[in-house]
Amino acid sequence: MSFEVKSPVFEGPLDLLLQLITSHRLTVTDLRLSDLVAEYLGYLETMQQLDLEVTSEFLVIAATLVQLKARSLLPDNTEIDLDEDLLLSEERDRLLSRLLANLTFKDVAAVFAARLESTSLLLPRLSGFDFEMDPPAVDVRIPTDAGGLAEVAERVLLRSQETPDLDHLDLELPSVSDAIADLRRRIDAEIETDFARLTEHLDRPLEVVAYFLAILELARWGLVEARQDNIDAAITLRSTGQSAGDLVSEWDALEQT
Amino acid sequence: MEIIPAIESILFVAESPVPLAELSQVLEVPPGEVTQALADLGERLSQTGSGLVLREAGGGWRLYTRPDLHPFLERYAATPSASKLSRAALEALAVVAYRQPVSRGQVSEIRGVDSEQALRTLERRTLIDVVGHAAGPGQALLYGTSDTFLEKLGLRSLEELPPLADHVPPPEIVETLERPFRPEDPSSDSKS
Amino acid sequence: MEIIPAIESILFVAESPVPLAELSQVLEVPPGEVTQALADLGERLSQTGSGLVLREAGGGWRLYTRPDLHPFLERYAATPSASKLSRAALEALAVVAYRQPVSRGQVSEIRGVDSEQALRTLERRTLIDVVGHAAGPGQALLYGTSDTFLEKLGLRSLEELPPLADHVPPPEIVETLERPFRPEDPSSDSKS
Repeated sequence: MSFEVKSPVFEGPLDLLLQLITSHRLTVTDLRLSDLVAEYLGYLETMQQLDLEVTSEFLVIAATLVQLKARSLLPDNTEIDLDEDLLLSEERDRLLSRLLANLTFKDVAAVFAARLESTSLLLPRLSGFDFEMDPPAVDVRIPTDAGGLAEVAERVLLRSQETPDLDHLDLELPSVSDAIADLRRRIDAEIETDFARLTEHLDRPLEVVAYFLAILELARWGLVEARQDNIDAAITLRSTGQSAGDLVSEWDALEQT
Repeated sequence: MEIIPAIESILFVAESPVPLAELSQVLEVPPGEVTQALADLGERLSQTGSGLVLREAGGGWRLYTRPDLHPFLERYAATPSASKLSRAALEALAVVAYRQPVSRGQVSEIRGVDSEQALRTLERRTLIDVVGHAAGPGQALLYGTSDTFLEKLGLRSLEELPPLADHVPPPEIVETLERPFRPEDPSSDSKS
Repeated sequence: MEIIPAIESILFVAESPVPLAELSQVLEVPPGEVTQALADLGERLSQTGSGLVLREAGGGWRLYTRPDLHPFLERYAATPSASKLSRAALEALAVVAYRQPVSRGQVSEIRGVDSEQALRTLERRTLIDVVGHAAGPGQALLYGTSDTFLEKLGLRSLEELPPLADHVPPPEIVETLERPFRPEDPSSDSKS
């Protein structure tokens, strides 16, 4: 079995089933259960963990599919246990309605993504009152009491301790080209800055890696000078003031494939 | 007739959308007049080629920079763009939006995959919030969407979410979904 | 001729006065043209009866609210929407309260999102103060809660903060998170 990372990576058995159906690779009669299992095991490998909840769900779905397949292979005049048949069709309907619900929410998610993207271009002002002399005494209201504050602290601190975010599994890798473009703008504007400051808005380690690769690339082009006095020191960066013209990064080509 | 500039100055300093009722209260002017003044302000901003726009979302009114000027603001270093939400997080957000209050287990059930990470990401971005506890033994946390969610989606209130029925796949897709499960399907009869 | 609205939008989001040279650099326009555009912007604001004024101060240009409108702002400051802390600010406050003295980087790391804005809001509202500097190269500012904070929560001292549950990670573990984005936890990364 290969470790190839597929794009888009499916998420769980329901998603896998959807993808198999919509890519016309699955009808119940010619269903190759081994395909389904192989893909699913591959998925588990990429997760590097066995999620029991998801696995048992996968087994239920697989069992339903196998039964449906068995049923479809029986000659029409075979005697069938009606109760069993009814159960099976209930199971089938349940699976179908879940697939439908899943598709529905995927559609909503796409609409949300588009909306969030368009509103991300609108920036509000965040610096509050602007009186130079005597800003009004804002009567701050902490919307909870001491006990409530402790609860918030507990939630946040527990969240910080939990397993690393696996979100990157279902996202394309962060783009080094985008990071280069972003860095060029910002290093130019700030004249001198450091790596931590340039990456502090990033959520995911992989994004930071992309920015680090971008810095290496910029240094290679001679657009940026990077310095680190010792291994614990901040990586300071300054623009060399050279104009880049239309340098094209190898990352552009790489990331387009 | 100082209502319009007064509104403008309030929205300038506000750190979240300001409800109409509060503007009306602060200015001691009936809501109807405030609505008119807001319309006039929006009109003036767009007619004079201002770099700002006025929007109603997330329960109130707020000033924003014009979307087409975003490239300049990106170059002005103070505005790193937040990274995009993952597909998993977006799907979980969709489920929370339409099924709130909803527990992690319910979200996972609907999505067919454990959604703890996705919900945590949404909570960090303050798009969702814990809104209560389920009755029953586990007392599972229940999630709902926040005002930030409404503002970021450009919605005045949850009622403005399009009906879920609008998102149900069209009949052709439903047909495709059903086909593999129909043993009596003529197309698969002709197999061998 | 998009320079004027571009300048307006930059000054709108800016946290402090923006020097002419910076505007010129960001807009890629010679300083002379920026000066002209600033004059035009100031002119437009005053001619259209805007609630904002443009002024040069503190080594740069900035938008301010018109001083004669400040009484409205005083009244707005007392409204619920102006005085309520956002969810992000509340989370940051909880982290500062229980982990002080704590740097911005640590708060961001614990919350999992950049918390600069949230801390700035808390500082402006005098709920937190800078209480020192971290040792080490960056000398990061360290924050702690203020007397106002205690007063608002009705506490006599920090010792009166309710204890956190036993399963919450103690500060020592959180300390090790200080370096941003360390490699993932070794226990979960055995395969690579």
